[in-house]
Amino acid sequence: MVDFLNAAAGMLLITTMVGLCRMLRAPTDTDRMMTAQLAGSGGVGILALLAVAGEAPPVLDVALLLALLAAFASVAFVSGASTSTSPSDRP
Amino acid sequence: MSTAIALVTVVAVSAGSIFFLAGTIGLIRFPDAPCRLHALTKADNLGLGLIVLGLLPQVGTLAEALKLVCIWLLVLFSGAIVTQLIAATSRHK
Amino acid sequence: MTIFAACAALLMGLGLFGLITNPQPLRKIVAFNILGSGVFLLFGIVARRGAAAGVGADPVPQALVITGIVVAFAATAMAVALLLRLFADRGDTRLDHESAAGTEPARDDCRPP
Amino acid sequence: MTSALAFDLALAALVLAIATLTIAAREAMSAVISFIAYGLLLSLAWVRLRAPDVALTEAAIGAGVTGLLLLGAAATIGDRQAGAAPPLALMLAAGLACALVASGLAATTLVLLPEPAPTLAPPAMASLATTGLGNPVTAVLFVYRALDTLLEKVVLVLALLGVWSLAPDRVWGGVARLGPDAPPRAMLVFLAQLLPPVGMVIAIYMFWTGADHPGGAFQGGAILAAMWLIVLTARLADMPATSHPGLRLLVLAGPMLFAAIGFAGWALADAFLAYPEGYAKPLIILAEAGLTLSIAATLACLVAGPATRTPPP
Repeated sequence: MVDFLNAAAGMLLITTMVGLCRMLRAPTDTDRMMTAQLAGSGGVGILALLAVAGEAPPVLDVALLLALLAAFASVAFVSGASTSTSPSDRP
Repeated sequence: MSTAIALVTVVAVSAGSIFFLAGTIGLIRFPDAPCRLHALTKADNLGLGLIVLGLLPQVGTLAEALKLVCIWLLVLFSGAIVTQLIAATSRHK
Repeated sequence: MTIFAACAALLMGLGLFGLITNPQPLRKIVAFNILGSGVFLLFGIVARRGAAAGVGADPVPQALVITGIVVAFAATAMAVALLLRLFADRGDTRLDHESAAGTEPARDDCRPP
Repeated sequence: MTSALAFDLALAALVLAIATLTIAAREAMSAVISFIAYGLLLSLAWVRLRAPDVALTEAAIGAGVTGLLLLGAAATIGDRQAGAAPPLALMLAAGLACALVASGLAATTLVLLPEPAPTLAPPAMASLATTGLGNPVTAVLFVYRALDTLLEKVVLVLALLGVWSLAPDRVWGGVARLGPDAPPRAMLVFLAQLLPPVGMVIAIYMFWTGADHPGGAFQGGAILAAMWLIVLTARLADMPATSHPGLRLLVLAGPMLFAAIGFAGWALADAFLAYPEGYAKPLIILAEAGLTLSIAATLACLVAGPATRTPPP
């Protein structure tokens, strides 16, 4: 079971991160945000799998924190992106 | 009984991973923003949901199980809102 | 563990390379953070090697890394603030201005415009 | 075991790949976004190194708050008028030098580290029983190296002083600007109403569980700071002026409380930052509570930057 969960975590890691590398090269703002969102939930999934595979309950807390901050990063990105598209905002 | 539980875990986690894979492929291959969002939300909600469902029988305590469900709910809520935000941003252009 | 040790060494090399070759100060700050994270990862290796007495990793290097991450953030915030002020005053972020020291009078914010 | 090894290999390769992308990215914005992804991967690496405390800190501060800071800077500055890239010969020379440094470090870490590894884990675990704490990392931070932790808070305050003093004189003590001037989207406002209550519960949980399990003041404080920044970005509340006495008190309260407990140690126990017998855990939790709030305020102010508008009358 541990091997299976580790393998699933590895597959998730490779899937989301390959998607990430691919998207960083041909980006529009919205594509980047979607990729960030996918990487965030992928990371949460990987951490949950690792927590159960390694029987380390604290790792679930890391997953919880990441779930919270994934949304935060997207918000930061939305406001950052709208700053960069409207030049009049700049000081 | 334990074989049945293990089977549930294997099936659900595999299905979740497949949703993540499909979501990533969709994100790379689909032509425009709404299509890509469609692919992304499947990975977010169903992929993570199935993985959490598969992990639930494996955790030791009720608190951990609740925490797993909380993680999924949190991603579900914030994912739904963030997806709306992304859609609004993409339509703005 | 050896995998992450090699990874930490390579990260430090990469960070150093970026710090030297990237012309933009903001990119230099990012590169510096990567360099720092390589050093932290090395501490993590030391901590993991020191696993004993029923804990997975030696807590002392872990505590040092936590302190280090916070201090690195403070330094990054300071550097970014300096950079943004430079940008606000001059409209660019070049660090190699010949004129900055002597020929161009420094703008003074105290005086009313 | 082999599956774990394969996972580690993939993770290390991806960390290096993302770091390379970050260094080599063409635009500043791409570099910052890949840096955030890099922080996420790095916290996975910390989990694999059995250091969940550090993984939490890296995810919250390394990726989350630093990422926001750099995103804001990249959005303001962009790629305009940066200097030219150095000539190819210099690039090659720098690459060679860095490759030498990296291989030297790799050789050192792989071959020259002493065997058996020196460890302070047994004494740290032995002193754990006398404090009543369950998390050895918190015990090290607040008992064994408490002076470091105190001075680190002072460093945070000093950094904030430095950032604030970069404000032009005419807006000294004014209000920092965060995010665009345009009114926020309704969905952003909704998220900023929904997420902070959840985040505050998680932050308090993180601080409270820190005594016995991975977590603590840094992580809780970073989450609180992130939640405050969401509220500020959505314009649900205004950033207080940097001259606001309440804000300044909030920034200083934690370090001052910690220092006061330290001085009390002189009177009640036998040394600075020593805890009287049997009161170690409550005192540490009290100090951590103050520090959590102060760290949250300081981190948020550091991200918001110096004042850009005149203070409200």
